[in-house]
Amino acid sequence: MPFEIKHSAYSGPLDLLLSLIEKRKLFVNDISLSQVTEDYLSHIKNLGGLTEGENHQLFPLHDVSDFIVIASTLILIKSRSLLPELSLSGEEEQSIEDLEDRLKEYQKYKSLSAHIEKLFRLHPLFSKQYIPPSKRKNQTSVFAPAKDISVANLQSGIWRVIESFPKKQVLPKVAVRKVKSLEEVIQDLTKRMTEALTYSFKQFTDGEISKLHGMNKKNDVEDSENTDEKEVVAKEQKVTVIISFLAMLELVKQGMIYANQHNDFGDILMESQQVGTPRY
Amino acid sequence: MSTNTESTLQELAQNIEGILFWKGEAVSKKKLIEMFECSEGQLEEVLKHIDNETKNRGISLVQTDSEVELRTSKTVSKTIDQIQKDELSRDLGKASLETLAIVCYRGPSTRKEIEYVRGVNCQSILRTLEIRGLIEREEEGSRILYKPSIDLLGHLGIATLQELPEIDKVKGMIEKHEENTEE
Amino acid sequence: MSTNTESTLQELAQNIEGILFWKGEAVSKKKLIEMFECSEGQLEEVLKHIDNETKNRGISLVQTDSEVELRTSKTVSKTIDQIQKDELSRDLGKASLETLAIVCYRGPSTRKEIEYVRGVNCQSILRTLEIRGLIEREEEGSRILYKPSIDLLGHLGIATLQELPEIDKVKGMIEKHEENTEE
Repeated sequence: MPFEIKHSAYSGPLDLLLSLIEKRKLFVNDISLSQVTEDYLSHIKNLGGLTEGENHQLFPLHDVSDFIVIASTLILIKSRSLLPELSLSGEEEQSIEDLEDRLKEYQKYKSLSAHIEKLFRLHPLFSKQYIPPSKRKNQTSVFAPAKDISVANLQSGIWRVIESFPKKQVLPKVAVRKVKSLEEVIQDLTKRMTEALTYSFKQFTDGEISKLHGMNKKNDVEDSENTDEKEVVAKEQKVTVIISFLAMLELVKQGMIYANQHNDFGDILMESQQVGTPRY
Repeated sequence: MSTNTESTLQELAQNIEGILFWKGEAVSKKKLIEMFECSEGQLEEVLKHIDNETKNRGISLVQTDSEVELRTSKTVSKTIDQIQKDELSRDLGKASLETLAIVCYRGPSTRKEIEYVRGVNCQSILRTLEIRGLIEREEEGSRILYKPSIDLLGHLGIATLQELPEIDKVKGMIEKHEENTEE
Repeated sequence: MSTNTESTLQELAQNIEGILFWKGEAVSKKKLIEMFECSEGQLEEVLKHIDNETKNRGISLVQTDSEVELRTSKTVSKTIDQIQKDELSRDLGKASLETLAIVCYRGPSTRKEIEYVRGVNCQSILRTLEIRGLIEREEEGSRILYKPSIDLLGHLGIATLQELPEIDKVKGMIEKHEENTEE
């Protein structure tokens, strides 16, 4: 699904997530989050798939990792909504709650930022204009040095400035760990979901059997047959969703590859072009 | 006795207004207290007095927690905007708007706190806003807090942060939220 | 009718006071009349009004036949002289030294360039350095470049900036920083 909105339209993963939810006119909760998971994942997949010509729109890699961290939580939420049988660890439950809270908090400040946007320079209050000494009337120029002005102090001053230069964007260690853990999450989830799925299929089969059984027994009661049929359809849909979801997980996993490769470099400086090279 | 206190206050108000006018830029409250050897309470009283006197005038008092400046009033902005040649852009990017909203409504915040709310690295946007003079850093122990500058208030056309739309509602919400999480 | 005139007068007074404050120097009455499309009589009335309002205040209106200006009141001038004296003899401190160092090491620079290197807004510091005669401005077209004053070089005991220790190395590092982030 192509995204009609340019990537640069989002200020970050929470912005993207929120706009996906708001586009569907939903409130922030675990249900809406699970509903937009696919949109979100296909979006961040696109992050890695931009062509080099478009690389001015790319996020720096550390931002991409911010997007991926959120993706990991979304996948958990989605998995749980698809398979209630799936048991989540306390930490996983916590990360879901945290994401909801954070998104609500973010939503609050985003809506407040509209006030800032509206007021900014609408009717500014001006400072008294500064008139440089050279342009003042009847003002003699002064030279008022201070005791702390010396060549040595200027030298140490300039080094303080140089030391304060922002360091080149290095993929933060924490983010690396989180990106790694996302892949683990996906592998783990794939395994757990396959198991749960088998269980579902078993249930499904059981359902089939009981349905046949029911048909044999209560051949003449149409109502109950209909109910059973509905159940089958619902389960079939569920299975289809799960299968497509797993396929989607594969896609995400492929999307992960580029992030992983950066991992191999360790704490290496990231170039946007590298990020932009499609990896699948 | 009471007239004496009043005259002192009046005199202090004159002096402080004069200094603020002469300076023509933000002056720290701490510096004013040092300068006039007055108490914090006295200074606040004096500032309130000046603020009252400048109601419906062409000059107004703009304040943050730590600084104070005399600026033109809202009513004058149109006239000056017309006279001034260089038109300043009204556009702020999304990242700037979000970050400014956080420091204005949430209160002084560390980089980490801002990043947690925005979900992205904020190193470069904070630097940009600091260069533009819209936010300032304040060191509190080992923490560095970012907060709105007086110039930002001037750009927003407000005398204090209290004049921001919805600020009371938001402050209430935040306190409530923090109470809840403390439980 | 009368209230209307009064409100117009009030508004005119606000605007004129605001403009005079903003300008910070003498403005010709003729110009004000042009600016606000008012009559001479109206202007005189307004100025009288402002003059009344600023009695016993820190700011007062000073007039000649042709010009008008807002200034600090006489009562305050002694205090200001004292403060000015103190400020001119005060040590620069870290932030100002850093800014001055950028001007010295980088060579003639615009305010934007200086702020970009330092990562912080430098407007107020540059003004102070200029007022103290440590740096000078040089207008180059519409750009304003700041450079160290000759007095400063004399005070530092160097003939040219090239004599600053590590100047080439430092220049290289600043250039590298500027290139990197421009992309």
